[in-house]
Amino acid sequence: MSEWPGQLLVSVLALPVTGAALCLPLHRISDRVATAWTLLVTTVTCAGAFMVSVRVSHVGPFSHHLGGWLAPWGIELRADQFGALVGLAAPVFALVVFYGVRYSRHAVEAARRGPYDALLLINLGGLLGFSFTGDLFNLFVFMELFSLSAYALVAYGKQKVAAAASFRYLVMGAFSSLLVLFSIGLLYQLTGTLNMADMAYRLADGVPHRPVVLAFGALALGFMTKAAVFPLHLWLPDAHAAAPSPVSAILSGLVVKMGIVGLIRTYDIFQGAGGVDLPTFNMGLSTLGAIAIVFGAVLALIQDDIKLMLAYSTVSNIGYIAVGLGLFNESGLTGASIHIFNHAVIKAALFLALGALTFRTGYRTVSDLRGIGRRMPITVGALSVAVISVVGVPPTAGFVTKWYLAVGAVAAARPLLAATLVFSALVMLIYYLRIVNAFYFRPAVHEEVERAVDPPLDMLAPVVLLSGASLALGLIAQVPIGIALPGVMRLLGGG
Amino acid sequence: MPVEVWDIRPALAPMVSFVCALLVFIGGSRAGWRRFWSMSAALLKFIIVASMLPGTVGGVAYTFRFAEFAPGIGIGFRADALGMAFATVSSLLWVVATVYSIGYMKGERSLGRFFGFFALCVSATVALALAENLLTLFIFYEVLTISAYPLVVHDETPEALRAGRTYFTYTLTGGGVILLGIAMTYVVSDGVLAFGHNGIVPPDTTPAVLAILFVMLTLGFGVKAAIMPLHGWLPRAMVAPTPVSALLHAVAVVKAGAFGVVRTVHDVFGVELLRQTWLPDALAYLAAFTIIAASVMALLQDNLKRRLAYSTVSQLSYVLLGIALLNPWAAVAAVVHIANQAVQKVTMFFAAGAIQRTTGKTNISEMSGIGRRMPATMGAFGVAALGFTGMPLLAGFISKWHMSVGGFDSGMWWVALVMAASALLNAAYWFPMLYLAFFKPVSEEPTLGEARPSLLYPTLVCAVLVILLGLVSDLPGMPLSIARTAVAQAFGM
Amino acid sequence: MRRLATLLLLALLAVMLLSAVVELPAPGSPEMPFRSHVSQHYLEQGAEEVGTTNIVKAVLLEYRLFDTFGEAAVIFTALAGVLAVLPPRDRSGSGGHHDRAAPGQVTGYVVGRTVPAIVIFGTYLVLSGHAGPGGAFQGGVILGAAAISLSLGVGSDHAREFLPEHVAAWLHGAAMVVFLLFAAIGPLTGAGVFAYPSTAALPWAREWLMLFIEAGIGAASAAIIASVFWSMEGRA
Amino acid sequence: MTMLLDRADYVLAIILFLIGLYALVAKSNLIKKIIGLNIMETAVFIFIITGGLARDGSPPLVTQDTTSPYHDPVSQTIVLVGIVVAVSVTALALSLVTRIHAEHGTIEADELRGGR
Repeated sequence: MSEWPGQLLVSVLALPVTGAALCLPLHRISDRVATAWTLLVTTVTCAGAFMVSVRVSHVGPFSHHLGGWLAPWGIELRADQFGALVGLAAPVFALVVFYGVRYSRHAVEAARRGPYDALLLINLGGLLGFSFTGDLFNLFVFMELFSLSAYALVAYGKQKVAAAASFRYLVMGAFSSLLVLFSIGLLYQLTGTLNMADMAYRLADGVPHRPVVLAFGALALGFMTKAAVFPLHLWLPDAHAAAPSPVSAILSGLVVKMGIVGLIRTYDIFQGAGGVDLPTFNMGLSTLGAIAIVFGAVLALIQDDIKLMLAYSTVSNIGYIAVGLGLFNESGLTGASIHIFNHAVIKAALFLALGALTFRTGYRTVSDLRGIGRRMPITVGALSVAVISVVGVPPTAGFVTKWYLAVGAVAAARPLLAATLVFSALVMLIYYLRIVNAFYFRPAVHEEVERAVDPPLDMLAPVVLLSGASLALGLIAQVPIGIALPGVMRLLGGG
Repeated sequence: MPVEVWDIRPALAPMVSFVCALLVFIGGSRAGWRRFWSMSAALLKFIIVASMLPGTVGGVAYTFRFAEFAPGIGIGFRADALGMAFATVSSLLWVVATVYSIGYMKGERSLGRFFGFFALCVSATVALALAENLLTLFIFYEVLTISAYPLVVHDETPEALRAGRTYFTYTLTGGGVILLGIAMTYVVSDGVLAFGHNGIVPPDTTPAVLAILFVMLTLGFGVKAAIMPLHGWLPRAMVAPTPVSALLHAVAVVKAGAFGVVRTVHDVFGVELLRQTWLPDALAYLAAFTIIAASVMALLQDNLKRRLAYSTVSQLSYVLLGIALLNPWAAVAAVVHIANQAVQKVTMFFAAGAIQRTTGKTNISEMSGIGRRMPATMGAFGVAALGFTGMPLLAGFISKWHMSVGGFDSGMWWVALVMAASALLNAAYWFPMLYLAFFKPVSEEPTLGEARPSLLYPTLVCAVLVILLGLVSDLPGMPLSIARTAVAQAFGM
Repeated sequence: MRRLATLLLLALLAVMLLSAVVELPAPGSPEMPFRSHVSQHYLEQGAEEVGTTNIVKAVLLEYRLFDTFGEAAVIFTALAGVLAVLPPRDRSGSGGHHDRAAPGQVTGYVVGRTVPAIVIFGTYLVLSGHAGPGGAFQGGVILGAAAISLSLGVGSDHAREFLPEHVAAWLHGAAMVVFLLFAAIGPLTGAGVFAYPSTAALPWAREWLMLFIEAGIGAASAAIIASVFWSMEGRA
Repeated sequence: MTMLLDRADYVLAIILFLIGLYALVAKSNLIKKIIGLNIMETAVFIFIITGGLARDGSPPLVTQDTTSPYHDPVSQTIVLVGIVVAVSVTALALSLVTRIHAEHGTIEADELRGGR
C-alpha cells in the first residue's frame, strides 16, 4: 500500500470520471440533486488536485504505481511540476462550473443538462489524468476523455454554426489523436515500454534513427494540433466562439493547454534520443509561435464578435507559449510553463465576464454592447482588468509571462523575436481598447443594455475572483514560478 | 553611499492612495465620501512622504521589499534622495490638486471614476519614484500609463477618444521599448536590476550593446518626457479636464518619463561608465534642440492649454539636458527642475483652468483685460511665467543658474546660450499674454470677478510655492538640498 | 489544382513514412526490441502473478486496469456526447417513427429466432473473457447489436420495452459505478485505491472482482450501443 | 525492394492510411470524411497489430504445451482500447452529422461553408 499522496492522486483522477456516470440518472430524478452532485464532485476534485500541486511544490514530484505494479509493468501516475501547474489551475475549472450552474439553467434545455454536467466532469477528469500520468498510453486514454467531451460540449452552443464547428473540431482532434496513437504504437515497438521515463531511457541508447524521428514528428504534430499552434489552429476560433461561455472558458483556458503539456512530455521522452534534432524543431516552433502571435492579434482585432476576438487571442497566446518552449532556455521555458496557468486564469475571466454580459443582454458584439460599462460596472470592471492582463501590461499575470519570454528571447540572442512579443501585445491592447471605449465611453444602442444590471452573486463572484487573480498573480508570480522552475531545470538537463 | 534602513514607509506611501482609489471606486457616487477619502489620503500620504525627508537628506535610504515578483527580483521600494525629490513634489501637489479638482469638477459626471483614477495615478507616481529596482519602476510606470487613460478621455467626446488613442499608442510603444531594454539589461547584468550608484550595467559591456541599451531606455522613457520628435501625444492630450492636464504635464506622467531618464543615467549606467561614451552628448544635443524647437512651437499656439503643452515639452528637456551633461552642477539643475517646473506649471494650469471655468475662454486672443477682472488668478499666472523666464528669486532661476554653471564647468559653453535663448523665448510667449491680460481693455462682456475659492486658493498656494522655491530652496528638505544629496550620491562625492 | 496539391502532399508523406518504415525490423522478426521487455515479463510471469492464462486479459484487467477504466469512460463519454448533440425527443408525441416502413414479417421472424442466440453468445463472451478469448467490450457490443437487430426487426418501440429508459439511464453508467465501487473496495481491504485486495488475504476476491468489472463493462457497453442507435435512429 | 516486401504489412498500412487521409482532406461529404478517418484508424491498428505479431506465433493464451512464440499482448491491448475510442469518436461524429443535416439540410462541407 502506498503513501497517501499517491492515493490522493488516483482518487482525484477517478472521482470526476466515475462521478460523471451518476449525472445522467440523477438528472432524471431531480435537477437540484444532480447539480449539487456535480458541484460536490468538482469541488472535491479540484481541491484534491490543488493539494497535489501544493505537495509537488513543497516536496517535489511523486509517483503512484497503480495496483502496486512497479513502473514499466504497470501504470505509473506521476505528479510533476508541469502537471502541478495544471492542478493549480483546477480551481479555475471549479469556478467555471459554479458560474455555469445558473448559466446552463438559462442556456441549456432540460433534456441536455444531464449530459452537460457529465461531460464537464469527464473533461475535468481527462485534463487532470492527462497531466498526472507517467504512462504514454494512459495519457492517450485521458486525452480522448477530455477531447471527446470537449467536442460534445462545443455542440451546446446556441448558434447554428455550433454543430459544424464541433464537427470540424472533432475531425482535427481525431486526426491529431490518431497521430499520437500511431506514435505510441511506433514508440512501443521501438522500446517495448509505455512508461514515459522508461521510454526516454531506452530511446537514449542506439535504436534506428528514422523511425524515432517519425515517432517524434507524429507525436509533436499531434500535440501541436491539440494546442492549436499556428498553422494548426484552424479548428479553434469557430469551436471556441460557438461554445457556451463557460465551455469556452474551459476550452481556451485549459483544454488547449493540454497540447502544450503534451509537447513538454514529448521533450521529456525524446531528450536524449539520437537522430531527433531538437534545436531545429525548437527554432521552428518559436518561429511558428511568433507568427501565431502576430496572426492571432491581427485577426482578433478585425472581429466585432467578442467571442471570436477572444478565440483568436487564444491563438495568439498559444503563440507566446510556443515561443517560450521553442526558446528552450531557462527564462523562455519558465515563461511558457507559467503561462499555461496564467492564461487559464485570464482567459476564463474574460469568457465568463463576457458570458455574464450576454446572459444579461443577449448580445455579444462590441457594437451591440456599447454603453454596458455603466450598467454592469463590476462585470465590465473585471473584464477590463482581465483585458489588461491578457495583453501583458504590468502588474498583471500576463506581464510576468511577457517579461520572462522577453528575457528568454534576449538571452537567446533573438531580439527580433523579443520585439515581436512586446509589440504585438501592444497592438492587441490598442484594439482591446475598442472594447473598453465602446463599453464605457459610448452611449448604449439597445434597450436591453440600458436595462442590464450586474448578474447575481453566483455568477459575479467567479468573474471577480478570476479577474482579481489575474491581477494578483502578477504580484505573487513566485508561486507558479516556484513550481515550474525545478521542472524547467529538469527539461534543460540540469537536475 | 546612502545608509540603508528597513522601513515600511516607502511602501506605505503608494499604498495610501491605492487604498483611496479602491474606496473611491466602491463608493464614488457619493460626493461626501469621495471628497473625504481623497482629501484625507492626500494629506496622509504627504505626511508619510514628508516624514522621510529629514532622514533622506541626511543620507539615509529607507528600503522595503515585499512581494518577490520572481526569484531574485522583488517588488521593492527605496526612498533615496533622488526618488524623494520626485515623491515629495508629487505628493504635495496632489493635496493641492485634490482641492482644486473638487472645485473644478463640481457637477461633472462619472466623478467616482475620475477621482479613483486620479488617486491611482498618484499612487503609481509615488511608487515609481520610490522604486528600488528597474522592474518595479517599469511596472508602476505602466500602471501610470494605464490609469491616466480614463482621465484623458474623461469627456468621452470623439476628440477625447482620439487623443486617448494617440496617448496610448505613443506611451505604450515607449513602454514596450523600455521593457525590451530592461530585459536586455537583465541579461547583460546577469540578473541584477536593483539600482546601485555604480550602475547596473557591468563596465565590460561592449560599446554596441551599451549604445543599444542606452538608446532603448532613454528613448523609451523619452516618449513620456516628450522629447522631440516623440512629443506628439502631449499637445493632443490637452482635451482632458484641466486638473488632469496639470497632473499629466506637471506632476505625474511626463515627469515619470524624465525621472526614468535620470534613473537610467545615474543608476542604471552610472556616470563613470557613460563618461567614456558619446551617448550622453547625443542626448544633450537632442534635449537642447527640443528646448528651442518646442518654445518656437509654443509661440505659434493661440489656445492657452496648447501653448502650455509646448512649453512643457520645452521645459522637460531641461531635465534631460541637465542629466546628460554628466556634470554635478547640471545634474543638480535637472533634479531640482523636476520640482520647479512642476510647481510653476501647475500654477499656470490651475490659473488657466480657473479662467476657463469662470469665463469659458480658452484662447489667448480672447483674454484681453482678464487680468483686471481676475487679478489674483492672473497674478499667480504671472509669477509662474516670470519663473519660467528665469527671473532671479523665483524657482526657474535656480534651475537655469545651475544648468549654465554646469555647462561652463563641463566645457560646453553652448548650454548657457541655450538657457538664455530659452529664457528669451519664454518671455516672448508669456509677456505678450500678460500684457494683453493686464493692460488691454476688458472685453465688453459683463464682469464676473475672481474664480471661486476652491479654484483660486490652490492656484495662489502654488504661486507662493514658486516664490519659496526661488528664495529658500536650499533649506534642508527643500528641493535644492535634496537634489544636492542625490547628485552627491550619484557622483560618489 | 487542389486535388493535385493534396496528392503531392500525400506522395511526400508516403515517401517519408516508407523511408522510416524500412529501418524498422520486419514484422514478426524476433529482434524487435519490445520482445525482450515489458511484454516478455507479462508472458513469463503474467499467468502466475495474475492467475489468468489470457495475457491480453491480464494486461487489461490487471497491469493496465486504469486504461480499461479510461476506455469504459470513453464510451460513456460518447453516449453523453450523443445525448448532448441529439437530446431524446418526447416519445409520448404522435410523431414517432410511424412514417417509417414497418419491418417485414420475414425479418421479424428471423430476428425473433436469432436474437436470443446472440444474447446468449454475448453474455458468454462478457463472462468468459478472463480465461479464454473474449471480453467485456466485445460481449457488450454483441449484446448491443442484439438490441439493434431487434429494433430493426420488430421496431424500436418493441425493442425498447426490453430496456426501459430509467433502467438504461443507470446501465449506461454501470461500468463507471462498478469502477467506483472497485476503487472504494481497495482501501477497505487495505490495498489502496484502484487495487485488488492481496491474494493472500482474500484468495477468491480477485477473480470475482474481475468478473464484476467485466459484467459492469459489458452491461454498460450494451446499453450505450443500443442507446446511441436509438437516439440517432429516424433523425435524418 | 526486398526491404519493402519484407515489410509488406507496414506498406499496406501506410497505403491505407494515405487513402483515409485523402478521403478526409479531399472529400466534401461529411460522412465520407468520417469514413476516411475510420480508414486511417484501421491503418494505424493494422500497423500496431502486425508489429506485435510473432512469426509462426500463437495467441497470448499461456499454456504449457506450446513452444512457438506468443504474439505480443500489449499491442493487442493498445488496439483494443484504440478500437473503443474509434467507435466512440465515430458515434459522436455521426450524431453531429445528423444534427448538421437537420439544421442545415446538407452534409456537404463546401455548402456548409458557403451558406454560413
